[in-house]
Amino acid sequence: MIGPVAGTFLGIHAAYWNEAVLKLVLGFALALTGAGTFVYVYLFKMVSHLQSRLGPMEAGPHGSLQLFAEVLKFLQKEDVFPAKADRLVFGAAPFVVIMSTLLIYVVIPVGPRGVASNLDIGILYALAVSSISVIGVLMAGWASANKYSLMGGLRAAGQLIAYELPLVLAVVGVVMQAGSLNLQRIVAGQANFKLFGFQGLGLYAIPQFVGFLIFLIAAQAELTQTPFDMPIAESELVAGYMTEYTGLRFLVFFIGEFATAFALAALGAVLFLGGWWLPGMGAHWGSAAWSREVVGTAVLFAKVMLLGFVIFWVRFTLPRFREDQLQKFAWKFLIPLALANILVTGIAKVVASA
Amino acid sequence: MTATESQQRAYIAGQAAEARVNFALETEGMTLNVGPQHPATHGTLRIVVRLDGEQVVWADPIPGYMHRGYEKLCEVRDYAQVTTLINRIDWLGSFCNEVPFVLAAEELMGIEAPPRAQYIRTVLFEMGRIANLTLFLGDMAAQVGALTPVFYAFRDREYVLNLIESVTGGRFHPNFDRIGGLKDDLPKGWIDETTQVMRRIGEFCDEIDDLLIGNRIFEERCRGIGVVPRDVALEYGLSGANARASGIDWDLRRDEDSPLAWNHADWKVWTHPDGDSFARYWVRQQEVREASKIVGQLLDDLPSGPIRAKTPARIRIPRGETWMHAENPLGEMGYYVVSDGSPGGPFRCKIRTPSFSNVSIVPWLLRGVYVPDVITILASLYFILGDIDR
Amino acid sequence: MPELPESVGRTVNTPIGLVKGLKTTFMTMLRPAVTVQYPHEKETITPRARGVIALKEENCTVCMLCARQCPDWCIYIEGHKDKEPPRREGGKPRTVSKLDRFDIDYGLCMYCGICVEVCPFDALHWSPEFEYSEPNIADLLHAKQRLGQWENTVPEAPALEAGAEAPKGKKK
Amino acid sequence: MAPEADAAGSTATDEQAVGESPPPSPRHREIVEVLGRELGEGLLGHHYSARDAWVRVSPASWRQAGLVCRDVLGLAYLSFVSAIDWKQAPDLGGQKRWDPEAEPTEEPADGPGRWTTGVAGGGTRFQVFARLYDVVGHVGLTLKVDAGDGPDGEGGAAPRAESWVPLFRGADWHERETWEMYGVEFEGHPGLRHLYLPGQFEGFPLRKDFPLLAREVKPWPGLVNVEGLPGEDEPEEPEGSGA
Repeated sequence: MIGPVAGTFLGIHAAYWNEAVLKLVLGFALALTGAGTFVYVYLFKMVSHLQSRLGPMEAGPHGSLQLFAEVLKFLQKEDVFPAKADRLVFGAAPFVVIMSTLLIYVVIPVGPRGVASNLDIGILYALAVSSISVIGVLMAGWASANKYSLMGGLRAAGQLIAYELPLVLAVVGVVMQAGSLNLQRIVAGQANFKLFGFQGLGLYAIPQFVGFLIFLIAAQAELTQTPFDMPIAESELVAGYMTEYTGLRFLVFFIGEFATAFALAALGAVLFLGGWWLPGMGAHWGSAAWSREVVGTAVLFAKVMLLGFVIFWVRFTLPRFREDQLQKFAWKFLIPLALANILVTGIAKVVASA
Repeated sequence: MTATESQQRAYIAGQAAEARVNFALETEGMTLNVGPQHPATHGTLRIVVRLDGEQVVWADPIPGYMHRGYEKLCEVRDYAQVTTLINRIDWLGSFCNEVPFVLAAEELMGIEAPPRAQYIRTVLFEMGRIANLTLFLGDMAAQVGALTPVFYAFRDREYVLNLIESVTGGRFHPNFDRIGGLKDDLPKGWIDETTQVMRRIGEFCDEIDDLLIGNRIFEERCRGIGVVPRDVALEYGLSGANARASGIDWDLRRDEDSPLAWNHADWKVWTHPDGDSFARYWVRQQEVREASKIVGQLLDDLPSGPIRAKTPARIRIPRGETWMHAENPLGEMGYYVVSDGSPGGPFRCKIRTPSFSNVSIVPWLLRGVYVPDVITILASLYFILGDIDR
Repeated sequence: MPELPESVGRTVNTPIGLVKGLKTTFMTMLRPAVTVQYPHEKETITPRARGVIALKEENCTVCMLCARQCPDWCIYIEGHKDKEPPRREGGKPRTVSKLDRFDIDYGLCMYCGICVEVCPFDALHWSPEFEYSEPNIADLLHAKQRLGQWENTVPEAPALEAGAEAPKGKKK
Repeated sequence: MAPEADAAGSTATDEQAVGESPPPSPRHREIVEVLGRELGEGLLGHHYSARDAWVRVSPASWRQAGLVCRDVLGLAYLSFVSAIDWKQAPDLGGQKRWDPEAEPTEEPADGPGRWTTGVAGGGTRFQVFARLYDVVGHVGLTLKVDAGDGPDGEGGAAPRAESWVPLFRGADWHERETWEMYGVEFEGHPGLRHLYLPGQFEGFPLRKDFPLLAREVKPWPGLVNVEGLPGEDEPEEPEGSGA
């Protein structure tokens, strides 16, 4: 039986403040490198090859420095405020969105001790925090005094709230199976999970397949990506609630979007694909060797890239739902399916424990 | 789900009634300007839309941002200069604009182009159609949200444009038609290059089939949206794929005995009973397939011989009037050429363009429709601004 | 009216369409890209491409036909008459028009090719050259020296397809 | 290419001008006959070419002609409605070159009552014409109606014609464009307003006497001629058609 993993952060004994600063720096690093790799690998390279073209090739060998070129471009652009915009709200909106994203990284476990704070209600906290971005989006939509942004903002509000429910219900199945909300314990649960008697293949994705599908669909909707990108429907609303933003604020929105994608993919990997755990890692459990952390992070990163590939592959192939079809799809199809999944998991758990 | 006129009326009345109720509740509607700079309009068409929430209460398209006054210019230029002018009306399938005008002039002069020229004219006409409609197939997908088909469309369209350039010299404005035939003959090796490209266009249609036609989301977005019953289509003068999608079995290439060589190839005219956006998309996709078949067949039995009939050095069209129309990629395009026998150009040249009528149905079609559907309907009607504004 | 294929008649409500779409894009990802990296690699231009108009000054007899036929009024010509030594000695000196200025304003030109065709002395030719853009639109007015330089980029007319009549000698 | 022409002279009800080409197909002759029967003396003239048919109706029965075509003859597809201005290019005496310096000739070749109009006749400067088509029988017909002399006529009343909007809703845009370009007033049209041109544009561009400003501003490069030898006389006027 694998006990709960205690001990200090990364096994380093330091005063509270230095540890907090270290966690902040590492958390920021994980978020930015995660968002950056997603942007470069998927938005620049994979999309281009999907569309039989090469993507950016000029900046750096094979376009590798394109990301920094983009960031510099945005930074040196003038930060324009529309004339009739509500300046305070307009300025604060992107930071609300990025705040809700970065808070998710607090609970993502990258190794046996690699988690900023091992909250007992880990997954509930993560999902609660991720829904704050709705406020930011509404602020952006309303404050930019532009009819198209207003429509984009209202559509986003309707959609994000509608897809919170299936996201949460999809996770309930996993929590019931792992018996705890704590993400480390969920990872540990998958490590010990015996599927038909042999211990190796203990991913929750297999028994919870329906939950996994609903989670991915709901995550796609949370990120307002096609087929759910009504808020940023570039063929109607030009860029939805982000239309009036330029310069640094647009960069913050842009990073927010891809950091959320990385965070939700990480949550999906932890919940359904066994997080930082690999079958081989189970032997001498709990020793504080550095290699355990690094290998854990690499494993989680690989699983996240796999989920990221699926998310962006769907994004650049499928057309877009109209918002009433989108709502109908959520309320009439996803939520009942998620409830049925919980029911089945409950029955299976009772039968298994009897 | 064939929507008859009554069903459409009931649907709109229901929406409008709902909208009026909201008026009663004093939720005053929002007037939105779709265009003139807007991603969904091919060029600069502005539509003033009055919204209640996300529903359109009434819409009023305002063309004229691209009005270049073609009919006035045609009156001060001579025939050779007018052919260079008119292939800028529908700039996507621009060879197809010259053909009706040159046929009209040839008919007035009583000249007949040699068979080889008619075959090559038909081949280039169909390649202009392919270049035009492949862009539509990609573009409508982009308006509905799928980003990838646009790139496939442009990739395969490049091959067709390169072929047109290797014959005529111009990718978009070939200006290759002369009264009495064509300017030049095909370069060596062009025919087998074209047959390969036509196979590639066939593959592109299959890709679109996989990507969109069977796609549940695409059907959800396009079926039953912007239904145009048959008689309303006739009343507004809808032509081409828009008419055939409403069940009108009419294609000028098959029904009129035009001097070009369409009747030497066997191909089908596809129609669809529903008359909604999906039907228009599907009919145009079949049109691209048929066009690639026509090009393949005509190039197999291309007659040999001169490329241009004997014409006097100074073209002098005798007095007379004629109406010549052809099945352009967008619909029925025709020229009413009045000549008064003077050495200059036509005395009066009425240019009937398909997009003008295709867009005039928009106020009727957009009532009680959601905003995203406005974009789908506009994309499915497939108009080009140069066509509307002339 | 040919029969509609069954799948198009009614809405397909199984998600196989989505999967087929995903398969298509995935297969395209595996195939090599088709784009040409322009500044480094260049596409082969077809010999008949109408890139720019080149002038062979010796052929030009300042007959002004091209300037008059141009729809956009973008050819400006100035010339003067001059005495030439007689072809055969003892003959009287011939008066010949000499070309002083032959400018084409490529900012106005629409590349229709009427001037090339209407020129009776075969002085204007098409060259597929296309990299002559200028930052300032006024610089697009090119004088006859520049048009002369382009003359040596004019390709031979390509051989014609089988079954075509040979052109009557005049090089288009 | 012309379908079999009618064997004997056509038995059209009204007189068939000698030398007039026979109707291209029995369907065309039947159309003209039905129109003649329905409109009575409203049908003023008709003309056949190898492939097409024209009909000219009196201004009073223009809407009725459209109704007959749509309901009785099945010509339900409205191709277009437009107008022709038969005035020769005014001050240049038929010369179509807009040469600003060219002095106008003495007085225009045509005037009220002396218009040279086209096929199927017509007596006024402005003529509204429309094209209808039968998508089932694949036959088309061009209808013409005289719309008055406009500014040249006595009293200078604007040319008039009945509006076809009650018959074809699609005619709305066509008639707005014709009003905007020629100044033809369509009675019964829901709202004649500008379609292409800005609201406060005055003048009707497609009328023959409306100058094409683009050509007035810039001198024609073809005007310049080769400068003669010193001491020779002035070179003659450059000929060449309208550039």
